[in-house]
Amino acid sequence: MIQNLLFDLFSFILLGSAAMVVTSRNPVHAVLFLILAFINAAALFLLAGAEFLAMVLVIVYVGAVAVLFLFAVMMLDVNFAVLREGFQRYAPIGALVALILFVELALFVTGSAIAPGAAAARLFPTPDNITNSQALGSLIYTNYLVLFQLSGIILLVAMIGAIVLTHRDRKRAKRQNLDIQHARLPSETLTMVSAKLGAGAAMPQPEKETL
Amino acid sequence: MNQIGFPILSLLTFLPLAGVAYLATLRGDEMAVASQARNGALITSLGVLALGIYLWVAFDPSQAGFQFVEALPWLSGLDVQYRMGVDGISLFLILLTAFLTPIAILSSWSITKRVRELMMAFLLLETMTIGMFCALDFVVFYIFFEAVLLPMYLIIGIWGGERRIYAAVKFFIFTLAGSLFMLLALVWLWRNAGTTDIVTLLHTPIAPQAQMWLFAAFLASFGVKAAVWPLHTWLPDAYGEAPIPGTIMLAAVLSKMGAYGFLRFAVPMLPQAAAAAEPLMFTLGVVAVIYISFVALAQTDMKRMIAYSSAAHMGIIIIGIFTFTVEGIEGALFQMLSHGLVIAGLFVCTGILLSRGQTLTLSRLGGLAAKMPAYAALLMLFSLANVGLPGTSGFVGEILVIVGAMKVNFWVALLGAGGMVLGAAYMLMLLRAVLFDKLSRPELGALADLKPREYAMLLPLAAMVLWLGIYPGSFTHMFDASVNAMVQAHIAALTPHTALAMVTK
Amino acid sequence: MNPMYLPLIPGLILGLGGMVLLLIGVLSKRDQTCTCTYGAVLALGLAAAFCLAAPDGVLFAGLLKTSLFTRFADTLVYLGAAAALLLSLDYNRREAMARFEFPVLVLFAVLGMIVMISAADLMSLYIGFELQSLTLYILAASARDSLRSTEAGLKYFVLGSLASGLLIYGISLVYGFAGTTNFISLAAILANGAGYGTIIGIVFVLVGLAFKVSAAPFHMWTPDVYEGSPTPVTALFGTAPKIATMALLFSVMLGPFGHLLAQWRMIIEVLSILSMALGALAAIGQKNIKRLLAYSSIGHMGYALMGLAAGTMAGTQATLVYLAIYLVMSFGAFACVIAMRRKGQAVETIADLAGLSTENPSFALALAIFMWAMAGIPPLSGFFGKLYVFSAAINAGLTTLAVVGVVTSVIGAFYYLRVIKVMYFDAGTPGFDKTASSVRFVMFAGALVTCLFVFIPGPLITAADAAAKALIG
Amino acid sequence: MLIPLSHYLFVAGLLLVIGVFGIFMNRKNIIIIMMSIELILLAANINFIAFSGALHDMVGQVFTMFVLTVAAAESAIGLAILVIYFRNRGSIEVEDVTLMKG
Amino acid sequence: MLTLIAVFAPLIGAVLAGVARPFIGKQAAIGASVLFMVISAVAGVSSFIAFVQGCVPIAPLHLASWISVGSFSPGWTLRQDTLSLVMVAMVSSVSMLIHVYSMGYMAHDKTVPRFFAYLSLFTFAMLMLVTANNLLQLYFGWEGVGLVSYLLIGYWYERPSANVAAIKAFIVNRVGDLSFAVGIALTYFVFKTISFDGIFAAVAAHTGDQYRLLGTSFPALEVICILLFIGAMGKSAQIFLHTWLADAMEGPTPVSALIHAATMVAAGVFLIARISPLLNAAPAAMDFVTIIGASTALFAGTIGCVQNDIKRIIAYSTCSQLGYMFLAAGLGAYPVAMFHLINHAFFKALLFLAAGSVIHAMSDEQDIRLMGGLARKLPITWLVMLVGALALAGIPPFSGYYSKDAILDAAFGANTAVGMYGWVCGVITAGLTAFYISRLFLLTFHGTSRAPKHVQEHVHESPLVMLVPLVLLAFGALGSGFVLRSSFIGAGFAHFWGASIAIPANGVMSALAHPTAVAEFSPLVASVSGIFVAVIFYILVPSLPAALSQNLGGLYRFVLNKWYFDEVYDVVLVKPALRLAKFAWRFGDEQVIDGVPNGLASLTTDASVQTVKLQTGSIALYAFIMLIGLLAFLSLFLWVR
Repeated sequence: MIQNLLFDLFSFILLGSAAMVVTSRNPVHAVLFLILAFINAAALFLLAGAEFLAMVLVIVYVGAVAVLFLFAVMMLDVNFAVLREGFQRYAPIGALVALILFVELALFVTGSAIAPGAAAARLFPTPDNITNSQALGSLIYTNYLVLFQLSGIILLVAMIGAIVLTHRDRKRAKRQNLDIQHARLPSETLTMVSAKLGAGAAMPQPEKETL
Repeated sequence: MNQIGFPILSLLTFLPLAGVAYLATLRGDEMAVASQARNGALITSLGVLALGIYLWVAFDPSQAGFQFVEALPWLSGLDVQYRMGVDGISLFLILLTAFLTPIAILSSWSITKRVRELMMAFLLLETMTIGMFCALDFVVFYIFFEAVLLPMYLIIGIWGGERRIYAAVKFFIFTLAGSLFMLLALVWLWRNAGTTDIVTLLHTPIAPQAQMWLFAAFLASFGVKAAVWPLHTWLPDAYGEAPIPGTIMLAAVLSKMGAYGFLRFAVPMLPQAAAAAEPLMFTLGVVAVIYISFVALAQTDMKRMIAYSSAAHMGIIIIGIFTFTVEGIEGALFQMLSHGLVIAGLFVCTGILLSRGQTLTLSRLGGLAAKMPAYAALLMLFSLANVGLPGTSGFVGEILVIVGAMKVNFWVALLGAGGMVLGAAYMLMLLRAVLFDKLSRPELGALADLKPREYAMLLPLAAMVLWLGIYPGSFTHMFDASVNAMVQAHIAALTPHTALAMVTK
Repeated sequence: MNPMYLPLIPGLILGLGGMVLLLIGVLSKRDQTCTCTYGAVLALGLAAAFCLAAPDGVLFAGLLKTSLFTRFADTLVYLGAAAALLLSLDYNRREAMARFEFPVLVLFAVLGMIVMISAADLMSLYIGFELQSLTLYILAASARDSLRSTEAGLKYFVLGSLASGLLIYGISLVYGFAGTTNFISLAAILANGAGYGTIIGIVFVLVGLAFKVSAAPFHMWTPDVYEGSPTPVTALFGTAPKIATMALLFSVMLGPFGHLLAQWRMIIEVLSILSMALGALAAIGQKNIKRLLAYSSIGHMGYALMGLAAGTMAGTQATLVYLAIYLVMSFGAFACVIAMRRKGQAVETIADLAGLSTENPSFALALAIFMWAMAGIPPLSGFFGKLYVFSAAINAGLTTLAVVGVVTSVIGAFYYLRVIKVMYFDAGTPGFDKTASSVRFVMFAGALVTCLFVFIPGPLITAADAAAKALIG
Repeated sequence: MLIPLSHYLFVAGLLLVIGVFGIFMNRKNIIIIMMSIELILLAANINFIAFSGALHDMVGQVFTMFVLTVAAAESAIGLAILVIYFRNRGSIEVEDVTLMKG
Repeated sequence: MLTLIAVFAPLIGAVLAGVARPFIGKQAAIGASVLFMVISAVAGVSSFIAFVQGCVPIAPLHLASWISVGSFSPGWTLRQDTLSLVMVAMVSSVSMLIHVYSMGYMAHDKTVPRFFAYLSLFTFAMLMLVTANNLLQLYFGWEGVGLVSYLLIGYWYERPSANVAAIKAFIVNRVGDLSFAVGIALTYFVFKTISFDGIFAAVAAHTGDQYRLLGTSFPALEVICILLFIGAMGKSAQIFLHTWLADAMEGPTPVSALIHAATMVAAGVFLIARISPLLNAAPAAMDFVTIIGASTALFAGTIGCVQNDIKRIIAYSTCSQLGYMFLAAGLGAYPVAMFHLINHAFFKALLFLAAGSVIHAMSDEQDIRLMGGLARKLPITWLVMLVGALALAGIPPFSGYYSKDAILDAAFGANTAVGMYGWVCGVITAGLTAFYISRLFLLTFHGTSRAPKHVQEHVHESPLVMLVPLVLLAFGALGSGFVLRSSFIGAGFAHFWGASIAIPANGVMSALAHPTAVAEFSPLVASVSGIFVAVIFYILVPSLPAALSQNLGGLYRFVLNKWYFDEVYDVVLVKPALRLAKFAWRFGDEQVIDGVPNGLASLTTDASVQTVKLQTGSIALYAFIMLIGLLAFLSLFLWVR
């Protein structure tokens, strides 16, 4: 009973803060609402019995992702007033799309029943005698090891990516790059132009395409 | 391999490719490469012609079926093979191609722009064309059929006239659009018969309902290629804008591909649909003859007038094919050969004017007969053959088609023959405008008569035109058996025969 | 070693190879781009060799499954990635964006792709999908000082993550209502029909994957990203991920969802028709050749989807043949685009090609061959792709699709012809720089394969046939 | 589990709809679009957890675990791209991301 | 064998004169042409004589097969029966004379070998025509003479009028040929053969055949005969298809002689005689032939009366005389028609060549109003012209008398309405004929000269090479009627013609033997009165014609303008055809038919522009479209499926 009440409460806050995320005028507020939404979602996780993931959600999302967002919002000195312009323009069609999507999901997803053979098809039924973390761990490190490794690579890629993209060379420091020098060809760099006396050199212009 | 022990058809088909490879290796300064390329191409095509003549000699006219058959596995897993073979119907079309390619190459002598590429394109074209006539597998046929577009597109576009780009694109798109529908039909037939072997396909029955669709697809593709009215409008543009050798190949050989397609596929594979489409095809044929002749009458450019004339003659061929009579079909076949030679002759003549730096606008020509008597005589001969004068090749085909058409419908025969009058009208106008009257411009008086190279192009054509006209038997007896068998099969497929019995006792 | 693990080796080579190269790059004092690139090509080659040698297998309790089908698709992906690396070598250097991370990232992307291809579980599907997506986002933006490149990266990223969000939502529904993520179990459960929840899930999954193959109307990113990304990356985008996703689509749609063919076929048909139509129409007015190729690739995916719509073994074979041929043509074309360089500056408009045929006939011929092949003109290889998909469609009774395919082919030919027209019929002097040998290699090898395919089509077709049999059984 | 599955699904569905709506609402603000996408991912996660509970099956939770990992990596890359884009352009207005069109 | 030589010698001559001219020189080329023509004439006449003596049909000489497709297998074969050999002898000999004459007449021309090549080729074509053993070979010759007439009429190709006339001749002929070709096809359809022997043998079997056309049935043979006859109308310049003949005067005069006398125009009559067995089974077609023939005779006669060009008068006279021949042939009196044909060949060739001689003398002046008083300066021409004129006018004992009289006797004796129509027309025409030829003769040779002075000074008699043929022909015109009468239409006619002509069973030939008095004398009376009127008009009261033309202005102009046929054709056929051509090209092809692909192309381009419009580069828009797409698919799945 109390669980139902809690569920209603958490989900209400979750949805409300989600709505605020997409509608608030200030992105900083939006990020903060996002954090609130995550926390409530974690609570919903808890209610469903996924304690470990609830914690992970808080740690990863609130601790990392949301902060990252916040960081970006703060760092990129954005003119928010401009960003809000035309706010309403697509609202009607957005509302229409959202409404139809909602109706369809509400009607068909919520009303759907789990396939009859689903129970038999379960791969790893939740063990009753161990903790959630232990159960999760025993799967991730055994059966799903390969995927675990791969998600490690994903994180590595993210790291490489972040560095590759954002790491700035110190541009002032001139370094010799032999490869670039070797690759230069006279034809690329040198154009012979016979300049008229006093007219200066004019570069040949490419012709326009005509069909 | 086949009955003569070596794959002559593949050799015929791919010998020009060897020529292409040779031309690709030429190096040196532009002039030297150009003349080497010309000679190389000419020699290659003459080699093909020699092989073709050997094929003719070795061909057994008493057999109705395919000869020199070759088969190699190709698209594995499915019954699509590399199959080649000729029968009487395709034999002369191959020979026509082999005969006309050297002439087309010779006629290109006056072109000095990118000669090597031009020669390569021609040899490629020869490979595609001969391959198409040899193909005994539908997929192989289709590939050659459509591959012709590639060299032709370049030939029109690079070496063509003023509006070459429009013409080239129109030609390409029209033909491609048509042939892609044939591709669908091909796939359907493939599913239906489980193979693309033409011989098998010819004997695989098809539900009449499906035949209609297939026929429509074939019509779209072969109709465009054969420039059946109203799918003909690419033709004057393409013929008009292409360089002379390209026009020769287009008009003399490529347009036959469509007619050949009708003869090889549409009629024998889809007897019911072909019979049902008979009125339609007759209408199209007659309209082509009458309407396009009228359009030709209004032309002001020599090349375009001949181009329209060519399209009008394709109408006769279509009528002949769809009479389903031995006379009509042999007439159509004969007309195909004759038309190829005659139209080539006419275009060579046109090219001679061009190579003398002359315009082709009719109103700016005239009076050439005085200075160029030999030219005048040959142009006259081809024009008259084009009009179907007895004793020339044009007549034999035409009268056979009329005779065949008469077996089916009086009006088709009469109106189809109506091209005789209209054709005479525009050809004579052409002759008058080019050869007769006073010199319209003084500089025309300075033109020289034919040179040896031009004789080398025109005399063989003229000789063939006369040979075909006076002793057509040496050609007809080669395809007699095949056509007879085809007509027999057609009648058998349609029993009870529904042709209009016009004579009653 | 247990032969069971043989199929793992290619993955190991890629993953470990990537890390080794990363180390080399990081630790070395000198610029190691070249080393790393060739190292990556070598790794790809090794992976391909081991992949082809490995037997079929089900790995990790059904997370991954290899078969002839996956090996076929893997090989294509390896080829594509290797070609992209070869192209990048010169391009990146000239664009001053040569970095050793590039080949490393490509290797990881390929790893993601082969995981996708071999996925036998929704979870491995997702991980593979994300691995390659994330890597590609980075690659798209890798010319980080170029506004166009970063804009492309941003677009690709935002839309891509939306797509993957939809995908994972769909997966969650499928998982929940069917109770399992394993393909075999799913197939067994869905054999008895599916509830609305599952079906909605499938639609979401389809949308997510359709985005990756850039099928209309989920194609919107394609032209912009193609245009903005560095050309070798574009070449990679055009091929490897699409091939991998297409293979994934086949193994998902015909595997676990195979029994629902009658229900999802219509969506695939619509996707296919829209893609073909859009690919043909939108390309006509394009001036930038990369954009043109983008639209063309949308169209090609439409044709490839025809085989999926057919849902038969022949359809699978057809699509595989199509993809293989498409890979070669596409790389050839992109090699030509990379070769379009004037005074050290990449040029990308079609008009820049004017007069190419006189100045550099072999280059022009190669590009013409690719354009013609893409238009599906025999005897070039592109025709066979079309032949096979049309045949599959007609055999499955999807005549409408085939007719649309024909019509769009004609329209498509129009713009391919325009490129040739500019090269051959228009006057001009492109004055392109000398092309690097690696680019020339890709260009001419591609042209040769495209031209000569007609003579030896057997191996590819047989292989595709076997692969299709392996998938459908 | 006491709470009916359909409740969870309803909430997740609504979250998805809000995410979708958010994209329409914030056509110029790319950061909020990214957050909307995060909401969509969250919806999927809630689904997984709910199903995991309802089915009494661990796979859903494992899946969520990976989704969370991926989402984190994704945000990192996304924000990195955003940063370099901002560097090049000095703005992050979505509507203005129109260097390439047509 | 002789026939073979007769037929092919001209071909050799033509080839030598035409093609080998650069190698053998001008004189040799001309010589070769004439020489081979002489050979041909000798062979032709001697083969005829040899045949007459034996009077046994000789088997056709098969040379080679031609077309052989299905049962359609006409060969190259020379038929040798009376009809053919008569024609061979006539054609070759007349042509030979014309060749000789031309050596003089054309002496000053620049490209004479070409002219001789054409002449010889013309003769060859005509000989092929008359010796044909099947319809198709006949058609070969038929079109051959059409072609060469085109070449010869347009010989002076620098004259625009010559070009127009040549083209007109060919095209009008082609109209007839079209019908002929279709007739051949129909013949083959009905008879399964087109060889004459085969057709004639099967006539009886097919007499009852019906052919459906225009919704009703017609007897098949009638249809065939009418189709073939329309061909003959074209070639023989019968009414409606006659317009080319007068214009054909643009050619050199020997050409006119050749076309009008021996070859080409005679081909139609020959064809009708040749297919007599077929025609006899088609009574309606025969009536048609008679009516057309009689009408043409009268019609052309009226025009002949008012023309002023010396050659045109003779040309219309040809038209008119051919009408006589068809009149006879249509009644079944084929031998009479042939008899007139042969006579006509001589006197018409004579008239033309004499006219040529006059023109030659008058420095190429052709208008008779500008002549006069030439009798003294050109005595020989005067004499031969007189012979020709009398022959044409039908004054005994000149040849024309016998045949024309026989025709009118036959018409009267046929005792049918059609026959009577023919007779009436024929008698009137006889009067007209006598009038116009007398008019020509009188205006040319008598009275005072009306020519410009410088022309008068140059008037001289033609050289010998021209006069000899004239004299020879004059003998022919004088004697042929008398000499040939008995064998052609006399008692032995059946024996003479043998199987080559089938006489219908209507007794028309027997009517000849016993003509009634009315029939016997009315033509002669008409002719004499025609001469008489002419003498009054142009010698006694020269002001009368002018007054008459003033008073009957409308009628005069109508006749002077050749009944306005050319004008009507121009308005009804030629101009609309050219307009239609232009319309078909500019509108039909360029607008309508090309409109479809061009329209499709621009439609595609528009569609392309529209498609690309969505591609604004906006991320949000792209996302919207994805989401809308998702929604659409969801809805498709959920609601449609």
